[in-house]
Amino acid sequence: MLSVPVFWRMNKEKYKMIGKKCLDCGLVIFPNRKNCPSCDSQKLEEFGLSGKGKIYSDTIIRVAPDGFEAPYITALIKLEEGPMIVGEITGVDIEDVEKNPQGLVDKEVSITFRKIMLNENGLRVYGLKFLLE
Amino acid sequence: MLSVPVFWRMNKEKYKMIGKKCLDCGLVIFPNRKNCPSCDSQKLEEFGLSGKGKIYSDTIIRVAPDGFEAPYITALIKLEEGPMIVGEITGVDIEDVEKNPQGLVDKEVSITFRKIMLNENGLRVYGLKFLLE
Amino acid sequence: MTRVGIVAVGQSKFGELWEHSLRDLAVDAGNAVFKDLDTQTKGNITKKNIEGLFVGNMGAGSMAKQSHLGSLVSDYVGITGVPAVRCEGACSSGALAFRHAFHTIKSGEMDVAMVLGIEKMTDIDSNHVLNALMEAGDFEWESLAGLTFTGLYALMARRHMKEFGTTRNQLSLISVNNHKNGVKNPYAQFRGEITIEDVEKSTLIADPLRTLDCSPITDGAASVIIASEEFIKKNKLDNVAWILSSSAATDRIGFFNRRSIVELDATKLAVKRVIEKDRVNMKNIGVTEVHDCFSINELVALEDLGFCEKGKGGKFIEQGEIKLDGQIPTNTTGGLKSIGHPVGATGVRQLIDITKQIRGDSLNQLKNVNQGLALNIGGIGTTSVIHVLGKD
Amino acid sequence: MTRVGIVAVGQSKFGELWEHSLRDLAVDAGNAVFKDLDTQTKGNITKKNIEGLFVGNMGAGSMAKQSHLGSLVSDYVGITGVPAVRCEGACSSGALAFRHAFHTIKSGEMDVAMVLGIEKMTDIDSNHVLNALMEAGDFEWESLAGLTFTGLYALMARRHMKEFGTTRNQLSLISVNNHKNGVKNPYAQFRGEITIEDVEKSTLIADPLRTLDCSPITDGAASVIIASEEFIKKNKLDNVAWILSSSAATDRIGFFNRRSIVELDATKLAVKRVIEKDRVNMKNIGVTEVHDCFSINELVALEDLGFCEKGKGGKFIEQGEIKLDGQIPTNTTGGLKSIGHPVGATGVRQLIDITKQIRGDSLNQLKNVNQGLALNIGGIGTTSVIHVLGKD
Ligand SMILES: [Zn+2]
Ligand SMILES: [Zn+2]
Repeated sequence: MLSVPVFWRMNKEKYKMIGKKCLDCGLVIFPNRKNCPSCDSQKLEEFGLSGKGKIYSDTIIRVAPDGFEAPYITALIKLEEGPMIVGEITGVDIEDVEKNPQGLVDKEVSITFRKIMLNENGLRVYGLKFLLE
Repeated sequence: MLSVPVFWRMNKEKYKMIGKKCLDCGLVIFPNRKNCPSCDSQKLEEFGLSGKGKIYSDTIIRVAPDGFEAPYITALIKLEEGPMIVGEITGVDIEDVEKNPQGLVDKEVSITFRKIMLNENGLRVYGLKFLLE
Repeated sequence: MTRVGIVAVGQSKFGELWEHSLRDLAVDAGNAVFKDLDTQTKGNITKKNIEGLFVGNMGAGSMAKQSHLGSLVSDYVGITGVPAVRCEGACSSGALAFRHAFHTIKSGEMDVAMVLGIEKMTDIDSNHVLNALMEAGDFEWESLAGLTFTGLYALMARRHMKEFGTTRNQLSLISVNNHKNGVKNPYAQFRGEITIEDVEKSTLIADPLRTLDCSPITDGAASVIIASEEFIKKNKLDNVAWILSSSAATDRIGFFNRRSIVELDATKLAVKRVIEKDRVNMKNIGVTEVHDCFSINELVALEDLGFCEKGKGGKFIEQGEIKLDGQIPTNTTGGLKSIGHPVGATGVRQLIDITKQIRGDSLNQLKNVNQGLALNIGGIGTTSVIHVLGKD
Repeated sequence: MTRVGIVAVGQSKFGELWEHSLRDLAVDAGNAVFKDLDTQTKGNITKKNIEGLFVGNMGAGSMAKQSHLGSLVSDYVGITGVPAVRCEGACSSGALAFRHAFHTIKSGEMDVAMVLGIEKMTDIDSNHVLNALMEAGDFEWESLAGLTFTGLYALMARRHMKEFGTTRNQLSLISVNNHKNGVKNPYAQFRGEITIEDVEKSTLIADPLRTLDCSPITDGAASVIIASEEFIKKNKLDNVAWILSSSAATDRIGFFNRRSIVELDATKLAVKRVIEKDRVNMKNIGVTEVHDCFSINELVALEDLGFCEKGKGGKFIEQGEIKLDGQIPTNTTGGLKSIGHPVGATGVRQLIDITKQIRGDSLNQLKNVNQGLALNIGGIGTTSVIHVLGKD
């Protein structure tokens, strides 16, 4: 079973969307890294993201892994500061979405915090999800 | 979680101690194999073992893996037909055994069937253990 | 530098084999490859000649509570003592093990090596298999976000449809073709032909991908024996498939971190090395095995390999170019879709089927095939491994 | 055939590092090895020269829900795109990854490669770590019978005591020596000296083995960069530890299926190859790293390596021959016992410490060391991997 530190380590990122910005090349980095993936610099400072972005691609997960309850919509979201991230889209009617072969591509979203899953101990794990604007 | 077939596959071996005998070189094989580990022949016939043997080395497990409850005695047993096998020694007083630095080495044992562990679904798994003669 | 060739091939049945343990599968593939070795070498070369073992496996730790397969397999197939190692790169583990064996022989360390790819997937409940397969992706930012493996490929499919107008029908044609090719395959998990309607009526798994877009959960093992040119010549072995190129590349682990999600850089980089470093002329490739874990992956890979232009994969398939009589016959024995996808075994199984096309004993034998290419992909284009085999 | 040498080394802290994820550990080791590369090559060689990555890891699938470390590590350490693979052979995974890299360079495929061994063990509860470690043994006939990894070594210890009169005191001296050597090691998990009484009063885990006979559960990563002789000469690199021998062997997976449980055939076979195939004169070995996952393993390995006669290991240790001023200084920086044992990292960490003795910058630098040997063992003597490094 996963221990508490796994979730605790990602606290700042997952609950507050605090990433990094490279002082050498200006790249906004999210999720966090110790080295800039563009210029390899280690001079990075904390940088808060707005949590706003646009759906790049999405799918309805109908067969879920352990701890999750299908169906739900998962999307690749291009954040307005640049980075992409995977997140669940919440607060939409799946029956509406499934009718559209383009899914939710290009729709604007913003961040929210919700229960993500039940872990192996039956405890709720919270994290980031996205709402349509 | 482990599925039922895992335990079912070893049924004949673990509950009835049915191994194999090589028709080419005479080796008694237990646990089962498709090829003789000595001469590589695939001509093997079923062969029932007596379940009697002698302890070759033993230890008291005091920190147990998931599903097992420490302390218990686990031994390498040299079966009278030749093969070695790992098994729990049951029906002995651990406090007596732990006083002897030689453990139970060279003691004669015979087979019995008992609960081995609780699996991840909380179901009892049965299997072979050994009793001192 | 010595050249290296494949001298024998063999595999177990692929399928949901509840009565077979991990080690049973290894022994079945081992006995099969040693039988072929006996046939190909007229009894002159045996398992005693094997100097090393290279096992391809993704998830025996999570799926069968067993790691250390180098030792387990060498023990059970009857070559105890040899140097043995397991290689892993998710679904490309089989081809990576083969690549390791290839370089070890090329280095002069040994003359004859055995490669065995294996996966036992039905010893745990199927929802736990989903979790285990997601070990191929980014645990922190994909698995913990509820993404599945099918979900990742669904994101690729939807975006490819948007950017290039790829259609549901084009994806379906891939599954139809692979099932058709697998009908005669005695090792295949599914041997029935399917229709476009079957695909499009099958259950949605992750929109737009349906059950019949996906390769199944499979138990199986596959093995090849390879040897140095000196050994092959000294022992006068013919019927050898020579390894003309071995190339691998990786991309970022997180799909969300890629330059593109409809063009896979790892494959493009790997194929570049095949052409520039190993000087393979892609026009000479007469048959190909392309990793079709999901229909969309075969389509994107055909583009990335350069068999057609980026974005034109759907059209290419519609025109029948991947059929047995097409421009580039693909997955001629059924692919992952029909044969099944025991993850670590797949990369080796692909090389077996290319070898047979080169040797001339494939169940769907093509005419005049001199060179064949196998693309084995780990994760979602995360690791790409390409091998080119040839008659000489 | 080209020779191959180690040109840079680096590691993360070893310990219970809850604040570090798997990928953090990889980056720490990566940044450390690239820093050393910069120092050793006066800035001439950088990560841009790395052509391949070889990752050693046993159980990230079971212990961190993450496989596919070839991609993950290459991505996070900043060499995205290179061919990358993970090698596994239980606790010998690190040395097996190194061996793969060595043969790949020797084959002419590449000139510069990175090896990184890693294990993240504290992301799951410690009783699940026990289960994960038993993946190194025989699942069906050892794990399901309730045997633990310490239990396996306890069976070895009890039998060795019976057959050769090995004593509790002799085992304790091993742990005492390794802890003493680790006091100055800034990377070590435990830096305190211990006494024989400490060992003998520590909690029994599996009789006769106690807590202080056992290496701990550890997070950590270690990395080396190796290069071909041509590359080394062209770039005028000095301070290189040359790889004089790489040898591996396996034994049956089940401990119950061995010829002997007090003499390990895999080690004997591997050392035979070191001497006969690679023509190493064991008398020239001035320092050794011997896999001390449990005290009894170091003792048995010293015998199997031929540093003393079978059965005389206890006496050999009693005479102080493994101490820094003994006949064969062993685990001079603390061994697995003091430094910690992040399973997949250990084999690489051993090679770092031998390299430093060869280069002359070890924290417990010995005089006149020309050659050093590292023995990395997977399972219970199931896989043995030996490397010999030398000044030239
Ligand atoms: Zn930057
Ligand atoms: Zn026989």
